[in-house]
Amino acid sequence: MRRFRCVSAGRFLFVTGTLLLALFALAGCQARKGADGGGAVYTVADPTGDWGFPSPFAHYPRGPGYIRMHFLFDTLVWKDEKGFVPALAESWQYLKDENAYVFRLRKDVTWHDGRKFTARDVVFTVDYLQKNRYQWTDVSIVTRAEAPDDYTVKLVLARPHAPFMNNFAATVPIIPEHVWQGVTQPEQFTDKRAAIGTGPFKFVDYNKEQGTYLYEANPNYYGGRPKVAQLRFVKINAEVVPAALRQKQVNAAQVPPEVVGDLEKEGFTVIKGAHDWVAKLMINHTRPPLDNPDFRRALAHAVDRQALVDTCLRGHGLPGGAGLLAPDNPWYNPQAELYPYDPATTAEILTGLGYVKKGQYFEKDGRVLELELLVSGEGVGVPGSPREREAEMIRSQLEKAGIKVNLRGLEAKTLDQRVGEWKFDLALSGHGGIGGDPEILNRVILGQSFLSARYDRSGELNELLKRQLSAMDPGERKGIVARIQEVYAREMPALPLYHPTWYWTHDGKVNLFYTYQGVGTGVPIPLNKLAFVR
Amino acid sequence: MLEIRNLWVSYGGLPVLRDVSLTLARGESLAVVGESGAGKTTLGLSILGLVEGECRGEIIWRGKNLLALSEEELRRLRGREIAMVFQNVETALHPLYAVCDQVAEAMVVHGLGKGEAADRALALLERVGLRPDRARAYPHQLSGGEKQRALLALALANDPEVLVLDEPTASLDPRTKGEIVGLLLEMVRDRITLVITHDLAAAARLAGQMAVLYAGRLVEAGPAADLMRDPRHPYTRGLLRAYPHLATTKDLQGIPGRMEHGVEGCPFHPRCTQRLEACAVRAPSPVPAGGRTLACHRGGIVPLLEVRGIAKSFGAFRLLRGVNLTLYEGETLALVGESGSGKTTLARIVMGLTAADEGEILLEGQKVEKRTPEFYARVQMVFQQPGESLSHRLNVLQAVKEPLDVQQRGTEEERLSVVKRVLAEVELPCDDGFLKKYPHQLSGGEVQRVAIARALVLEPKLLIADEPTAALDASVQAKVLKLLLDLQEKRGLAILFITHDLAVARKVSDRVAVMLEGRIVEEGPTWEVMASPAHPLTRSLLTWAGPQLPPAWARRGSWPAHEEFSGPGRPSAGAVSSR
Amino acid sequence: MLRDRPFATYVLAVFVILSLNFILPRLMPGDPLLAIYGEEALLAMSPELKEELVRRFSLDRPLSAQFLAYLAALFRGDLGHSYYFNAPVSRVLLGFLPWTLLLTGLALCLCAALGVVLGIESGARRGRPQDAVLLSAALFLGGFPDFFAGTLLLLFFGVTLGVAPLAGALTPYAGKAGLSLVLDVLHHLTLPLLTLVVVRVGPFYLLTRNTMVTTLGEAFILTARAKGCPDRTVRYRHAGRHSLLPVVTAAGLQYAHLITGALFVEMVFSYPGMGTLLYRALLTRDYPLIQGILLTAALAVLTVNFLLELVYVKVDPRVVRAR
Amino acid sequence: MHVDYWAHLKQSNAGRAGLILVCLLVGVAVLAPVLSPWNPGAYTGAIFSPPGREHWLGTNDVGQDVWAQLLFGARTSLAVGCGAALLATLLSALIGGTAGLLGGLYDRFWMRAVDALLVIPPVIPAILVGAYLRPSLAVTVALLAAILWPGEARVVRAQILSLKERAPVAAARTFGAGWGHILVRHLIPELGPVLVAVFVQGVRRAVFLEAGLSFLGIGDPAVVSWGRMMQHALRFTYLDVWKWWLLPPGLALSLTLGAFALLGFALETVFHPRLRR
Repeated sequence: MRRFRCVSAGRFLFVTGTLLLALFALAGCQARKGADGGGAVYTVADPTGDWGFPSPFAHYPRGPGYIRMHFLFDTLVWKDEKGFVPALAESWQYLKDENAYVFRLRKDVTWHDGRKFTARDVVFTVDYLQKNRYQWTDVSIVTRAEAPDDYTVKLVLARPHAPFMNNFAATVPIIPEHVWQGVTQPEQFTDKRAAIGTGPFKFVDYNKEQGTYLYEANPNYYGGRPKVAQLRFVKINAEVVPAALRQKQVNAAQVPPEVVGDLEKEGFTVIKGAHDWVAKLMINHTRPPLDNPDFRRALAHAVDRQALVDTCLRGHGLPGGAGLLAPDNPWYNPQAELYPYDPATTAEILTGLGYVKKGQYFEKDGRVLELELLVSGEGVGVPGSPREREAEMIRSQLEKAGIKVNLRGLEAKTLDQRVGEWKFDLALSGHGGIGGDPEILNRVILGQSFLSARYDRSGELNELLKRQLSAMDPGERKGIVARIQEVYAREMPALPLYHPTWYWTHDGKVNLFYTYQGVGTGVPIPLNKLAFVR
Repeated sequence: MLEIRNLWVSYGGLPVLRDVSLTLARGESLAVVGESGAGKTTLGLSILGLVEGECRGEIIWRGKNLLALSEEELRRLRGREIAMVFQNVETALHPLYAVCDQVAEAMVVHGLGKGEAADRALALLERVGLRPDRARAYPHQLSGGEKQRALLALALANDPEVLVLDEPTASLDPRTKGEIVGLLLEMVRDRITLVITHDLAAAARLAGQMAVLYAGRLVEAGPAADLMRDPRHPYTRGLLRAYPHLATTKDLQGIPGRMEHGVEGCPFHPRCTQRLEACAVRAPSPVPAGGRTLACHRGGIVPLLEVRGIAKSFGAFRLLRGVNLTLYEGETLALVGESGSGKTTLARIVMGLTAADEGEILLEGQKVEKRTPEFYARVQMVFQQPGESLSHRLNVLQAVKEPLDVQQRGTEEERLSVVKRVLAEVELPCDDGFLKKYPHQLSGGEVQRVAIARALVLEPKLLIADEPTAALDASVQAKVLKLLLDLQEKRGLAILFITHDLAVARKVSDRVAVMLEGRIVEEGPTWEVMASPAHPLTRSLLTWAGPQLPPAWARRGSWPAHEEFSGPGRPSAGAVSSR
Repeated sequence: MLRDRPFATYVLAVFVILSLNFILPRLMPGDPLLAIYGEEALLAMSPELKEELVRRFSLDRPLSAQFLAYLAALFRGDLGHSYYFNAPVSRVLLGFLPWTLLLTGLALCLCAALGVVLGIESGARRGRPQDAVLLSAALFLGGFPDFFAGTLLLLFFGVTLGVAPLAGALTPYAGKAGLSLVLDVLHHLTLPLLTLVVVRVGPFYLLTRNTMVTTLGEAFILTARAKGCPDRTVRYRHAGRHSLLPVVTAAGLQYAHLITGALFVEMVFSYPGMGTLLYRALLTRDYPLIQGILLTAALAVLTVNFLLELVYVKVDPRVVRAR
Repeated sequence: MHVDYWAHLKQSNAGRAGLILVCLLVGVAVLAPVLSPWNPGAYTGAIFSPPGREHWLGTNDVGQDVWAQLLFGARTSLAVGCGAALLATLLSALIGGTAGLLGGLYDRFWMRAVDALLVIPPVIPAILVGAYLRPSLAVTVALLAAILWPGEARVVRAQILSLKERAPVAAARTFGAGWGHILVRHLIPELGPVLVAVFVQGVRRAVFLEAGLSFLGIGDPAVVSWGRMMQHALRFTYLDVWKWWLLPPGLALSLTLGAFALLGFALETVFHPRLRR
């Protein structure tokens, strides 16, 4: 830049300015054209965008990741809004004596690369998963897989396992032997062949940076020809999703509750989700005074869960089921509701425990009853997860009941760590999965994750939880699960606050539905592949 | 032909230039001199239309009034027909471009192709003494002289007809200054040049005409040589007196007071020693006077004393044979000559102590018949022998107060305060103890200073000093002489200094007159007479005075020739240490 | 601006940054295992899986060993393996880096160019209404936080007018190529770029304006006018270029601020740059990725500083070698 | 060149405007309880109600009065902004100043540290502090100051370096004045303008960062601040609630920063006479 041509600097800037504007307008109208490419293309919006390469081992260990994969790979059995439906297996049967399941496979199924699908692929899948640590669900329940002939397969279980159908048969994707033979590091295996499955859609493209996926219809899918030629997933922030819907840039998306009314008026179809997520007030039951169940019951009475729903969720949610399961859950047991909002009972219990109310707060041997409530600013990233608003409201409710509460805002992962290491009094957290198989109860009561209550002091509860897994008869299992909820409610190791209602909206091209007990192990997203082939 | 008519320039209401009119013909060069702040640079800038202030009047160039032109028309003119070289050399060049690029740009701006402009720039820079490798350098890599050459080249890029040079020689060392002036002389031939400077020597060499600017007004203009030799306006004389150059003889003298703008009447009047009430009322407009223009109500420096055709003879011996002499106001004229050449007699004649046979004495233009008290109030004399001129019976107070008593001036207290003031002026104590002392209790220097005090008490315009310091030893003489010059500077006192000692005459006088046998044989500015004496007597007087130079100088022989110095203007290390 | 013995000090600075990069993420509470796998209750976190993950992330080895391994790997140019993305960090970065460089690079150039020109025009017309308007606008707009300005622009142009794209760096799978792809990318780039420029042009403008005012008082400006240069040449070629000097020095510091600003803007426009990547990496405590991002950001800032220093020597001949 | 800053400030219209704005803001912050009928934290039950007679600026997602929050938010934002900027300016003057003065290894060490710190995005230290320390106003101010001072230290050091060479300092050294004397008598007063400019810039960045912190959910949720208000409002941009919930704090914020910038600008002309010509 020997000599700075600033004489023309002014002109240069003027020119670039106009060029930018012209391009702005030109590209503007172009984008308009691209969006509504006729019925052929179906676009789904997602705020996070990138959920990993859609192969069984490479997708990130989250619900949406599994959804991206499930369009390409099929499972033995699948579920629709009411219950189990045949998929790769036409029919199946449980041999009580051998504690094994026999599946008769369809004969007209081909892989996306044209190869025939046989029982050998199923056996290969089971063996492969044993060796390569499948992260999405526990596969150790199946000890042996046999294929007496090309189209029947027998899976022998280690022990009677009630959730097998839901958590294994309807979840584990069957992978082609001729592709995965010899693949040592499955999660690194991300070239196009890794996406060859038997599902209704074929893999076309996945862009990590843009967070976009492109599938095309699999014409000879045994379950029927998909109604849309192309299926696209694009990344759009939750705040602008309503606008994207209105501008026809996307066909379906999860929308914030507040805008549901307007969208319905504008002719969009709104579907209300099952309450699969539960916001919980984690209680450190290893530390006095919280280790005393009575104290925890007093706390439960002091929190007005209905008010939380009415104000913080503006009515879009259900008050927390005391037994962890949401009131509209098929396994829900109404008797577990032991805690109507009643600060007077709280005062009664506390005085019973030796606390004396001086001024605004209760005191015991000179010290004010004071607890610290941890909350994370941006919540758990799921719409409706408990944030500052909920924390402020719970604090004011507990203070009204005479318990002094200090609020402390922490970054999400920091909060999880402190809960995991029992370095807290109360904390706001929450998790999904309660809409799926009741096996979730085991994980969130006895499990070691920071989301779990990690409460094993009630012998009766531990016993019930173990029995429910092996209760193969649905009626018997339902009774056990009901009892579990009552005992849990009585012990109250962690207080379920509310279940946020999630809404999905679509333009009606494909009538989406919420799958029975969630997709696969319990993913509460209404993108079931069956909807696209009906 | 560039003509400036009644130019008024003011910044925010405060006038900087007042009613300046000048004309320059092609090939003529005019030097504008004056103290800084007089508006010299503003004059230069107004020609180029670069003045931020408001301008009134006209600047006619090629029939067009520059002040009326639009910015665009002026822009096309600048650099092509009228160019300017700026004052602060250090920052006048753009720090980020090579010199040759800046010179080339001056041409490109006026339509020359880039390639051709670059070549011509290099050629032009070579002509002003910057070799191509120096020409491609950046301003911070050049010396002061080289920058000045570059700026000159910049101005001459489009061969302008009018060239304005603002302090072209300021802040340059003598050797570079000499080279630059030589270069300028060659460059300004057949152009109209305006040289703005306070360096009178450079002005004299560069310009034919000279104009003196004071507080925005033109006070004197005319041929440069005349002005230098014989300044007519008190301010011009003040400038010349204050300007040291190798040939200066007289001690440097400043001008009392400070320059102020917006003064009523003649701008110089607060500092002018020959001002009248009229000077404070109306500003004099420049009027042609004897080949130059002059702006002074009194027509320039007033001839104070004129001696015409004075002759005196004692019996057969003709002591004075027709002496003609003029002494101007605020000037020292030294009357030298051997003793017995009639110097003292002439003085006595002027004072009226001795009657002249023929000739007449004029004071401020009027013929002097009888010595009236007004005459004595304006002319006083100090005699050679201090002791004799004071009567032994009068103490200091009475002696100094006597002239006031004679002229009955003011009340007793006023006289006392005047005496004290005058004594203070001659640096004598004015406490009662001293006032009561008698001459014999004082030293020779003190007595002479009392005599001077007495002479000044009437605030005379002219002081005739007849060998006032001859009887004093050197140190006292130095103080008295300095005293006289200070009074001259402060009060504008004219002194007729009679002496036979050329060295003293040299240090005290503006002009010198040599007397031989009753006649003035040579007269002129002291530096000219001393430098190149015309009359044999003057030359012999000088040689007699010669050997008294300090011995060290004498042994040195002739000064080393100029060329021996190596390096630009700095004597080689060897030469200096050996002395 | 690292001036003395430039190269040695840069190496030292990079080493300091490397160690900080390594230590800081690990100081953050919460470990990758919990962050990545803990959140989803549906996962059966069997003990064997946990142990294998610990081995794969080499979390079991002592910190010092990990640090040395990190440096050795870095020496070989291997930035380590991202836990969450399950891919080499360098490959992940290569995907996101170009978008951020495009955004911040263009923003820096536009801010500088716009700031300088406006500064020159405003400086030349000091005191007059146009200067006052520009000045108060710059001071007022400078007060907007990045995410606030971004959201407003998105709401106005994207949602209400629907002229601008709502998210992303390009229209996915629109089958565009060549020029139309470029146009599409620019169309998506307009709003984030506009946000960054509107908020970040202030400092450049003020700096140029002030230098311009002092420069116009210099002697060489009078020489330029005496040369007969037209007003615009005087303003740009003479005064402008001289006022450029402080802007070049300030640009280095401004670029570091620009990158942090870009973090928020990328989130508002879900622009696939390093900002969104860093936020995700922090959420999942993906140490290698965080280190990679910090290192790249650091190198970007240092390179920009280094380039600016070269530009400065070009612009100002008085500076011969490293001052 | 000692100039009566106060008189001059009042003179230049930029200074006057800045002064009026700042006084207005401080007044609003102080008189908050008087000006707003509602308590900022109170749940008024009316959720997302547009501005009306009852609530001048409407209510937010849980029915808290936006106008009250704006007023009380002014307190936090001003306190955090000015506090952090002041601390940062002191720190930068101390470190930048001494580094500039002493030079040598000490100087090089600090400058490399500054370069390294400058490059780290403030997000990481923010999370660290949030995790380990109990967040309170003081902690936030200290954290913000720690993030701000590196940039400012470099500016101060550059200024000290140029001042060190100036004639009056050299002259002072010829009288045998030690660095202490020079620092107090010559350098610090001369640094006045730079410190003011750096302070104003500091306030601006501090308030920005405070808004960013609440984005990450760090800090005491009970404290109302403009940054936190904006964070909550940003989640509901799909409704038209943003018009009366997101805009006011944003505009208030830029008005505050504009005011400080005006003050900075006016003061700058005080210290560079040529700017004033």
